[in-house]
Amino acid sequence: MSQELIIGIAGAGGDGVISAGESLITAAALEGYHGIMTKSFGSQIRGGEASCRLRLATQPVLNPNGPLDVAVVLNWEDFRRFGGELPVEPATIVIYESNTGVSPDNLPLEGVTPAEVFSVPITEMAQTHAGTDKAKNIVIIGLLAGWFGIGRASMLAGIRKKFAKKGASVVEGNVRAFQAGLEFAEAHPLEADRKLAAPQADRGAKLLTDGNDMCAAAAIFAGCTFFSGYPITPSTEIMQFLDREIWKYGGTLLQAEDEIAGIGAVVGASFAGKKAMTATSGPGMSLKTEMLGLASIAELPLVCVNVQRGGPSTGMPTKAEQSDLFQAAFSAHGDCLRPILAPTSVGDVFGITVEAFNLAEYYQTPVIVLSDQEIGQRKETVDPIDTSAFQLVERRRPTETELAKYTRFKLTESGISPISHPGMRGGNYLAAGIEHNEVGRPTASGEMHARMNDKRFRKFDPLKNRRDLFVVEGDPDAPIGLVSWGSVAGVAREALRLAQAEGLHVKLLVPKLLYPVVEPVYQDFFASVKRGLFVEQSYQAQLYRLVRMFVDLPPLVKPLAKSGSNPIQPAEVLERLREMVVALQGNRNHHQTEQAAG
Amino acid sequence: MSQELIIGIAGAGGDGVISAGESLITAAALEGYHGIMTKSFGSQIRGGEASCRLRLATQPVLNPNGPLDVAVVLNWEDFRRFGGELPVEPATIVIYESNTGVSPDNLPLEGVTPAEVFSVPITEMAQTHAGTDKAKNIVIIGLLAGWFGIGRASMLAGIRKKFAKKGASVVEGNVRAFQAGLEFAEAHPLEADRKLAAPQADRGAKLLTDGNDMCAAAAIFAGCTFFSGYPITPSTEIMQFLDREIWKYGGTLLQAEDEIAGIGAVVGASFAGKKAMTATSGPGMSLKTEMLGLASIAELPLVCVNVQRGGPSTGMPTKAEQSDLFQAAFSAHGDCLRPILAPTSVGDVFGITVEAFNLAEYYQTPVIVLSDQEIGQRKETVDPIDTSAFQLVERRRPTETELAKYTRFKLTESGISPISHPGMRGGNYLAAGIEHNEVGRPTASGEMHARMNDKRFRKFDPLKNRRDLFVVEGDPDAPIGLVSWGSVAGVAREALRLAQAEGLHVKLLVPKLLYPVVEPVYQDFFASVKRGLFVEQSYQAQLYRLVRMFVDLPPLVKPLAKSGSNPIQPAEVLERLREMVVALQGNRNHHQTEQAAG
Amino acid sequence: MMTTLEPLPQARFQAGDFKSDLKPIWCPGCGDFGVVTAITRALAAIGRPPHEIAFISGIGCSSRIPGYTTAYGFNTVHGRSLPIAQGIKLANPELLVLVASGDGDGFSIGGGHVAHVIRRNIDLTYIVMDNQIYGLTKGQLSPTSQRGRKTVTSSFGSLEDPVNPLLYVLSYGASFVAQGSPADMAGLAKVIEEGIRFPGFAFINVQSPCVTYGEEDQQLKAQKGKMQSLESLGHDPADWASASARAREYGTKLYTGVLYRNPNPPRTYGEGVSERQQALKKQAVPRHEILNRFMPNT
Amino acid sequence: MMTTLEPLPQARFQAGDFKSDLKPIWCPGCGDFGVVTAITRALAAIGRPPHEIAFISGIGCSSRIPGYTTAYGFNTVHGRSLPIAQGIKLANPELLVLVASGDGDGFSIGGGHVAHVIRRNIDLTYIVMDNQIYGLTKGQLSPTSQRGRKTVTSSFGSLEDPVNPLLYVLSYGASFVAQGSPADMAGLAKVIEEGIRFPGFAFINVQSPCVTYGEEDQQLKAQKGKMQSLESLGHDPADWASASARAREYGTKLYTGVLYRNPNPPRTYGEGVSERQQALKKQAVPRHEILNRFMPNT
Ligand SMILES: Cc1ncc(C[n+]2csc(CCOP(=O)(O)OP(=O)(O)O)c2C)c(N)n1
Ligand SMILES: Cc1ncc(C[n+]2csc(CCOP(=O)(O)OP(=O)(O)O)c2C)c(N)n1
Ligand code: SF4
Ligand code: SF4
Ligand SMILES: [Mg+2]
Ligand SMILES: [Mg+2]
Repeated sequence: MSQELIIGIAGAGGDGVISAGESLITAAALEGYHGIMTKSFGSQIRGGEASCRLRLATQPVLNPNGPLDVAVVLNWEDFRRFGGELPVEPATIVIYESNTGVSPDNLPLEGVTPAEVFSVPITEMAQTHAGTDKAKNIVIIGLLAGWFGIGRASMLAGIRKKFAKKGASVVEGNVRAFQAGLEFAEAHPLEADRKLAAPQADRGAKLLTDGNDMCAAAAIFAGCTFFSGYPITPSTEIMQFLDREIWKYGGTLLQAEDEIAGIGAVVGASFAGKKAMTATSGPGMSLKTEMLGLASIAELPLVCVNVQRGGPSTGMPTKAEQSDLFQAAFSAHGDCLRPILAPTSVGDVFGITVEAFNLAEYYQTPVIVLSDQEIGQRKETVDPIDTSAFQLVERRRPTETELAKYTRFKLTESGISPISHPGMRGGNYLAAGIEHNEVGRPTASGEMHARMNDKRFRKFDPLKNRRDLFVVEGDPDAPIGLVSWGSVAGVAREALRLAQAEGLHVKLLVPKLLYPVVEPVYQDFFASVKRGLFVEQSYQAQLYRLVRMFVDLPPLVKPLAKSGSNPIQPAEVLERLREMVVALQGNRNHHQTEQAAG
Repeated sequence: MSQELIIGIAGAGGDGVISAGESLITAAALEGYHGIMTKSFGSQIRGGEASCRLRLATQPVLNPNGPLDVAVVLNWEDFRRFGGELPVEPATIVIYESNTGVSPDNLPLEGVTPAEVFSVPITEMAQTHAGTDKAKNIVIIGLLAGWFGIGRASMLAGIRKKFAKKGASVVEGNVRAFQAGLEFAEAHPLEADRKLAAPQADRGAKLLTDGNDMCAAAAIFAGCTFFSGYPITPSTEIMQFLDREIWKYGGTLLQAEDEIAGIGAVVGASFAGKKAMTATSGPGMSLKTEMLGLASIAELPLVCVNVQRGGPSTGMPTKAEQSDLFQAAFSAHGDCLRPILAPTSVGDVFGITVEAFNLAEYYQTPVIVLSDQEIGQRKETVDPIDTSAFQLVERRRPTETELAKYTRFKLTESGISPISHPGMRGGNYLAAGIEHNEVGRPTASGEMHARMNDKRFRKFDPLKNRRDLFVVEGDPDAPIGLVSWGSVAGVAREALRLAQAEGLHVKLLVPKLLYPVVEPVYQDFFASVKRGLFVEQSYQAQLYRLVRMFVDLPPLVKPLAKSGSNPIQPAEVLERLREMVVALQGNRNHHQTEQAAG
Repeated sequence: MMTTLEPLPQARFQAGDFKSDLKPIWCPGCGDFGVVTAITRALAAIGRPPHEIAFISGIGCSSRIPGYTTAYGFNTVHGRSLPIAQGIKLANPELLVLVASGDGDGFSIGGGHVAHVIRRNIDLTYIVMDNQIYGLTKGQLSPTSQRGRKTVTSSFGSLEDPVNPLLYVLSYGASFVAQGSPADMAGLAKVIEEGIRFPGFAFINVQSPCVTYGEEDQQLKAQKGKMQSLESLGHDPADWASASARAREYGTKLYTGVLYRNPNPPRTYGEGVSERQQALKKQAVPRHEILNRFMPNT
Repeated sequence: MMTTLEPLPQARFQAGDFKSDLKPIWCPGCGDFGVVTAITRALAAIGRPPHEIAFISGIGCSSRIPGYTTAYGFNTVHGRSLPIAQGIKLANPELLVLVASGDGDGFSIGGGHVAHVIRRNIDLTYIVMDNQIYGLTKGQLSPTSQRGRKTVTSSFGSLEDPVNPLLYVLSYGASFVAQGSPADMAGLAKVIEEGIRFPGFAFINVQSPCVTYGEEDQQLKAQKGKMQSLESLGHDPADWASASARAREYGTKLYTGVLYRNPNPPRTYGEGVSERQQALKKQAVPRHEILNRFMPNT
């Protein structure tokens, strides 16, 4: 029995690889397993290679990576194209299509001899039992259900449902193909039992979705009634989901002519009093810069999601990277501050998106959500979320008394002023990108400018108390600290678990509010820390640099940063942690020696 | 006799205030004085209030500010509108238009009694002698020439030349008006001699211009043959100058439809092999973000000048601020680095602009020049520049051998690869915003991405040796250090002089290369420093924060930062320096006491 | 979030009710003074109270207009008034949304947005003060400046043909296209009023002279001599081809009045939206149950 | 900086000389395969060597084209091919500059630049692969998608009228406007060649089907049935009004060939530039003496 199973499947575009993966993770979610599934494609739009990897487990899955327990190969050429994304190791079980003509003891895998190898006539079985090549994916799930014990019943139910419209004979053909897979597996038992252990008993079925859909759903929950954006990989699914849903809630969606118009319409909708959002990726963010500045000075709430991909410029559109943090914080000219939030998993996207709307409305500001390609597009099981635990914030509207002599940009103690919107009698004012006085009229007074800048920064002070937007794990007094954010935080958490299992004395800080930098949280965290690492997927170690702007870090806290599309492995982080432990012990011994000598 | 004279003149739009100032500073430059003249206007395009201030001296003028030695008031209402920009002090001499009806001992100046007051029938004198109101400015320069001894001969020559086209009688009328001013002054001598001392003998006539024109001229010198931009205050004069000149050098100018197209055309011209430039201000910079990223990944040279104004958003278009530094460094998405240079004076603009072209061509990168409204639009005397001292750099073009098997993005040791351009046989390649391999073909390889990122950063390493782009003044071992940049560096330098005159032990670092942050320069500078100040005109103290990202500053180095349009005064910096000296001495005494007790 | 969107009972407005007490900083004699007057007159005739009006502009002398009215104003950034205005109108279809722009703001930097609001037929009234120059930035070449014109950025003369705002918007499929001038105040107020009443996107090009940087033949006096009322010429505003032929005379002739009014305008985006919202309303699960979407399905 | 711009002596090119060895990653059957073939044929006929050609594009399936040729290519950012191409052409007028774009790249995000390169009459050949869909990003609504069309971003149907590329560019004053389809390879290669030879801005709309996200009636087979050659219809390409009338049928009719060719095209921007450079050359002070401009003058 295993507690965890990592499956990789690869083939050509039409092979049904993705659909096989989806059937598996759906069955797993229904049965209460935890899981993450990622997909990967060649650069062709259609007909190129396709692969998916699934990591299923009885415990929460923190990160999709790791060496394969099972590799399903429909076609060796395509499989090999994914290289390091589908790593075969000595413990891997390889299942491959017999018609590839490869002999089981001469697999085209450089220098690795897998634990077990099965040559299966997948296509032939599909044709025999379902009368069509298209059932290859069904044979595959049958095989996997058989060997690894995942979701036999729910997969069968799934097949029946999926093909119901095509008539009884299609349904039955596919059921037969599934059974054939199952039977093949039973006829060729594994040497060692690698079946997944039963899911934790107290947990029922889980939600299953990706970060982009989750983000869109959270926006609906938060009361967003206006979305405008422009398609861009890997964020477009947010708009696509909302296009299917938002109208039902009296909302409106506009596919704009470009990203400037997209955020422009959102600025307009916010001025009109609505909760509004846009979503994009790097190149689109670069175009939204000017409007973000406008929303900051006009103090208009809005949520802007950036599903990060590899940059700079067009860069690597289908790969995740964490290299847009500097931009999120600093792209607009002039002095301004907008909060930046980053979710760490698909489930986390819900709360973070809701929080983004809350901060936007409360502080009358644009808020950036920094998701990334991995979170945005990976399918993940999510424990059911109790939405009643979330409070929704509305912007501070003027009272009747305030409307009698309305002062839109009143220099209040908190820095937050009452905000009206067209249609509200007495609330008429002039919004502008020009510096203004308290009632909103243009000013060229340096003094007023200084006071307004001060107001626009000061109003965010309460964010310094939002410790709930930070996760600290591990031993509070540990002398070694990790910091990580976004999708990579999962890698760091996994590394932390591994280190703890080895008895290492370490801790981890995961900020979900990245900016403004909440100094006290870092100061507290680093108080005990002698050595540490910022684990990030960017060349520049952007969070590390950003934090340094405001916090004096201990000198031996350094970045472990890599350009996108070069996944950081928990093992690598663990190795660094071990080194730090050794270095620290060395130091202590050294000290002790010195003291002894002194 | 004085070594320095600060003159402020204010009136209504048509009063000739600016033209009087220009006549004065021209005469001063011709005679070898140093000087800076700034202008200020109300928000109307025409017919509002206008003022200018001139600071003329026998020594280099570092900063236009300071209390007035002379105030010329054509109209009290307009004068008072400029408030703190034209500060009258007890030492000020006030000259005002009699027809304002104000009595000399009851001037509308809150709480100040100026040293001397002259009510002069300026308009009447203009009408009597020149037959027109328009000669008011001529009367004024006559008065000032008389009282302060500036440029009598050259002003007369100037008048003759200026009006030559209008015929002898106009010339003579104006000459009479000038004489009348002179004679009035002679008839009413000052109590104390406030005449400007003779200029330093060894210096001849100086150049006279503003930062925008200087920037454009430097571009021509550097070999720029392509400019495209879009009008925006306060940078438009760069395009206007080039429109008058660039064609003569076989160059081309294009007023684009927006800032994106402007920098787009520049990217194109650079791809085509030409030295190319664009210029803009904050809002325009926000629109150029995406193209800057493209130029970085495609490794195309270009110079982008930002004449900073008050932000965020439309902000304060006619006021200087230093708040676009973060943006200059970090606006584009993805990991990328582009050098940022900042001139500190009009004269400095020449070398900095030429350097910008050199860095752009050498490193195949966009380079940002951060000027500001003050430098861009103030008129300043400049010591003649020996252009033969400047070397011009050309991009590294491929050799014939390299063209035989051309590798555009070759991973060389230096990170700099040979760059061809259309028209060069054998140099054909595909440039792109997409991540690419060495020959320029699109890649989705994480490994190649990491190597290319590394190349694109590594190539800038030699910048770490460019100590010539930093000015260090004062005592190298001083325990107190100032850092300042751009136009504000003049204020800091003036403060340094004042502090040195008081015997304070201080030093100053002025970086002209702001980014990448050259760590060793700061480390060396701060090695002796116990306390210090970053003096900057931005709310966030952007240079201070930027340096912190890379350099561990001594804990007591803090920012002295103010929002734009709130000039930082040398006296204020001096005051802070004095406080720091006291604090340090306190500490030292404290230490000594402790040691004594220990 | 109480909003009062019905016309106030018995409310009868004067133009003055729409003028704010902010003193315009335009140059004395600027054509834009007349435009704000015409707009406030039109608004008085329409009778919607100021707080139900959103008046959006970009940046430029012309774009200062919203601040001189009592409506909700938004002086946005250069060239982006239309995208923002469209967001406002779609977010709250009850509002009367006016947009003001200049020739540069509207047809240079903002030119990319015009086609799209028009093909969506967003119900906005778009007033462009066309003075053939960049006023606010002090006299640079504008997209409507004539070829050969000398300005501070075209010292040796412009090398390009001007934009033709009337022809462009006709080609984009605008259903209401008109032109006016403050030289004919009554006519200008009238076309603005008609534009506002038109159910869909309405474009009004206003020949509003720049007295400081404009050329002699663009001043009010010259305009008075040149203006030709389309009505008096017997122009049929329902005829697209003839509207387009007259539009091609932009720059040589100065027509005033309604150039084109589509007798069968396409549905507005807003109409499509509200129909869709109605049709789909029943399908909404409560917001707090939206996550049920993600229950895995056998 | 040695550049060789004259055609090589005796050089005679085959289409194959312009095809690179980079394997297209388009979907099998994509219309863009035909477009690159037509372009390389046209280039062979023109006879300029690849290194004198700059081929610029934005981002999209269609924008991959430059990489499949041997010319200097620049695959820029989404929507900005024209501004960049214009910089190239103005910086080096000797180059043959081609621009490729998609319906989204060219008329949505890039739509704001089209009018301006046209009114400047920059001598570029602009080829738009119009497939009425966003191909690269997998099937979203494009500005040329029909009203009512359902896509992943218009699940309930598009609420807006499509852009009309032909009519737009005619209104912008384009002097050469044509349409083609890979369904008629010879005709397509011919209009591209004519466009390149045309001295000034040339626009070619190509109905290039998307086999993956496109609709049935936009595929090559359907096009073959619909195509009408303008020449065979006796269309007079010198007649703007009739060109504009036919352009209005975009979306319902599929005309191929030259829709408009201005018999008296305006001067190109480049011509103006070189004339000016010639005229002013004598006034240049040496570059190193430019600072003398700032000697104060009595
Ligand atoms: C992004 C950006 N670019 C440029 C500017 C500078 N700018 C302000 S208004 C303007 C043009 C004004 O001309 P127009 O739109 O015709 O309006 P007018 O002043 O003539 O009424 C320009 C270029 C700006 N504010 N923002
Ligand atoms: C600034 C920016 N926004 C969005 C995108 C994403 N994107 C790439 S291509 C494209 C549209 C593709 O459609 P089209 O231009 O019609 O070309 P096609 O793929 O259909 O040939 C989009 C939206 C991007 N790369 N950059
Ligand atoms: S510059 Fe021209 S457009 Fe601007 S206010 Fe003055 S007259 Fe009017
Ligand atoms: S998606 Fe469409 S346009 Fe793109 S390559 Fe495939 S068929 Fe061609
Ligand atoms: Mg204008
Ligand atoms: Mg397309």
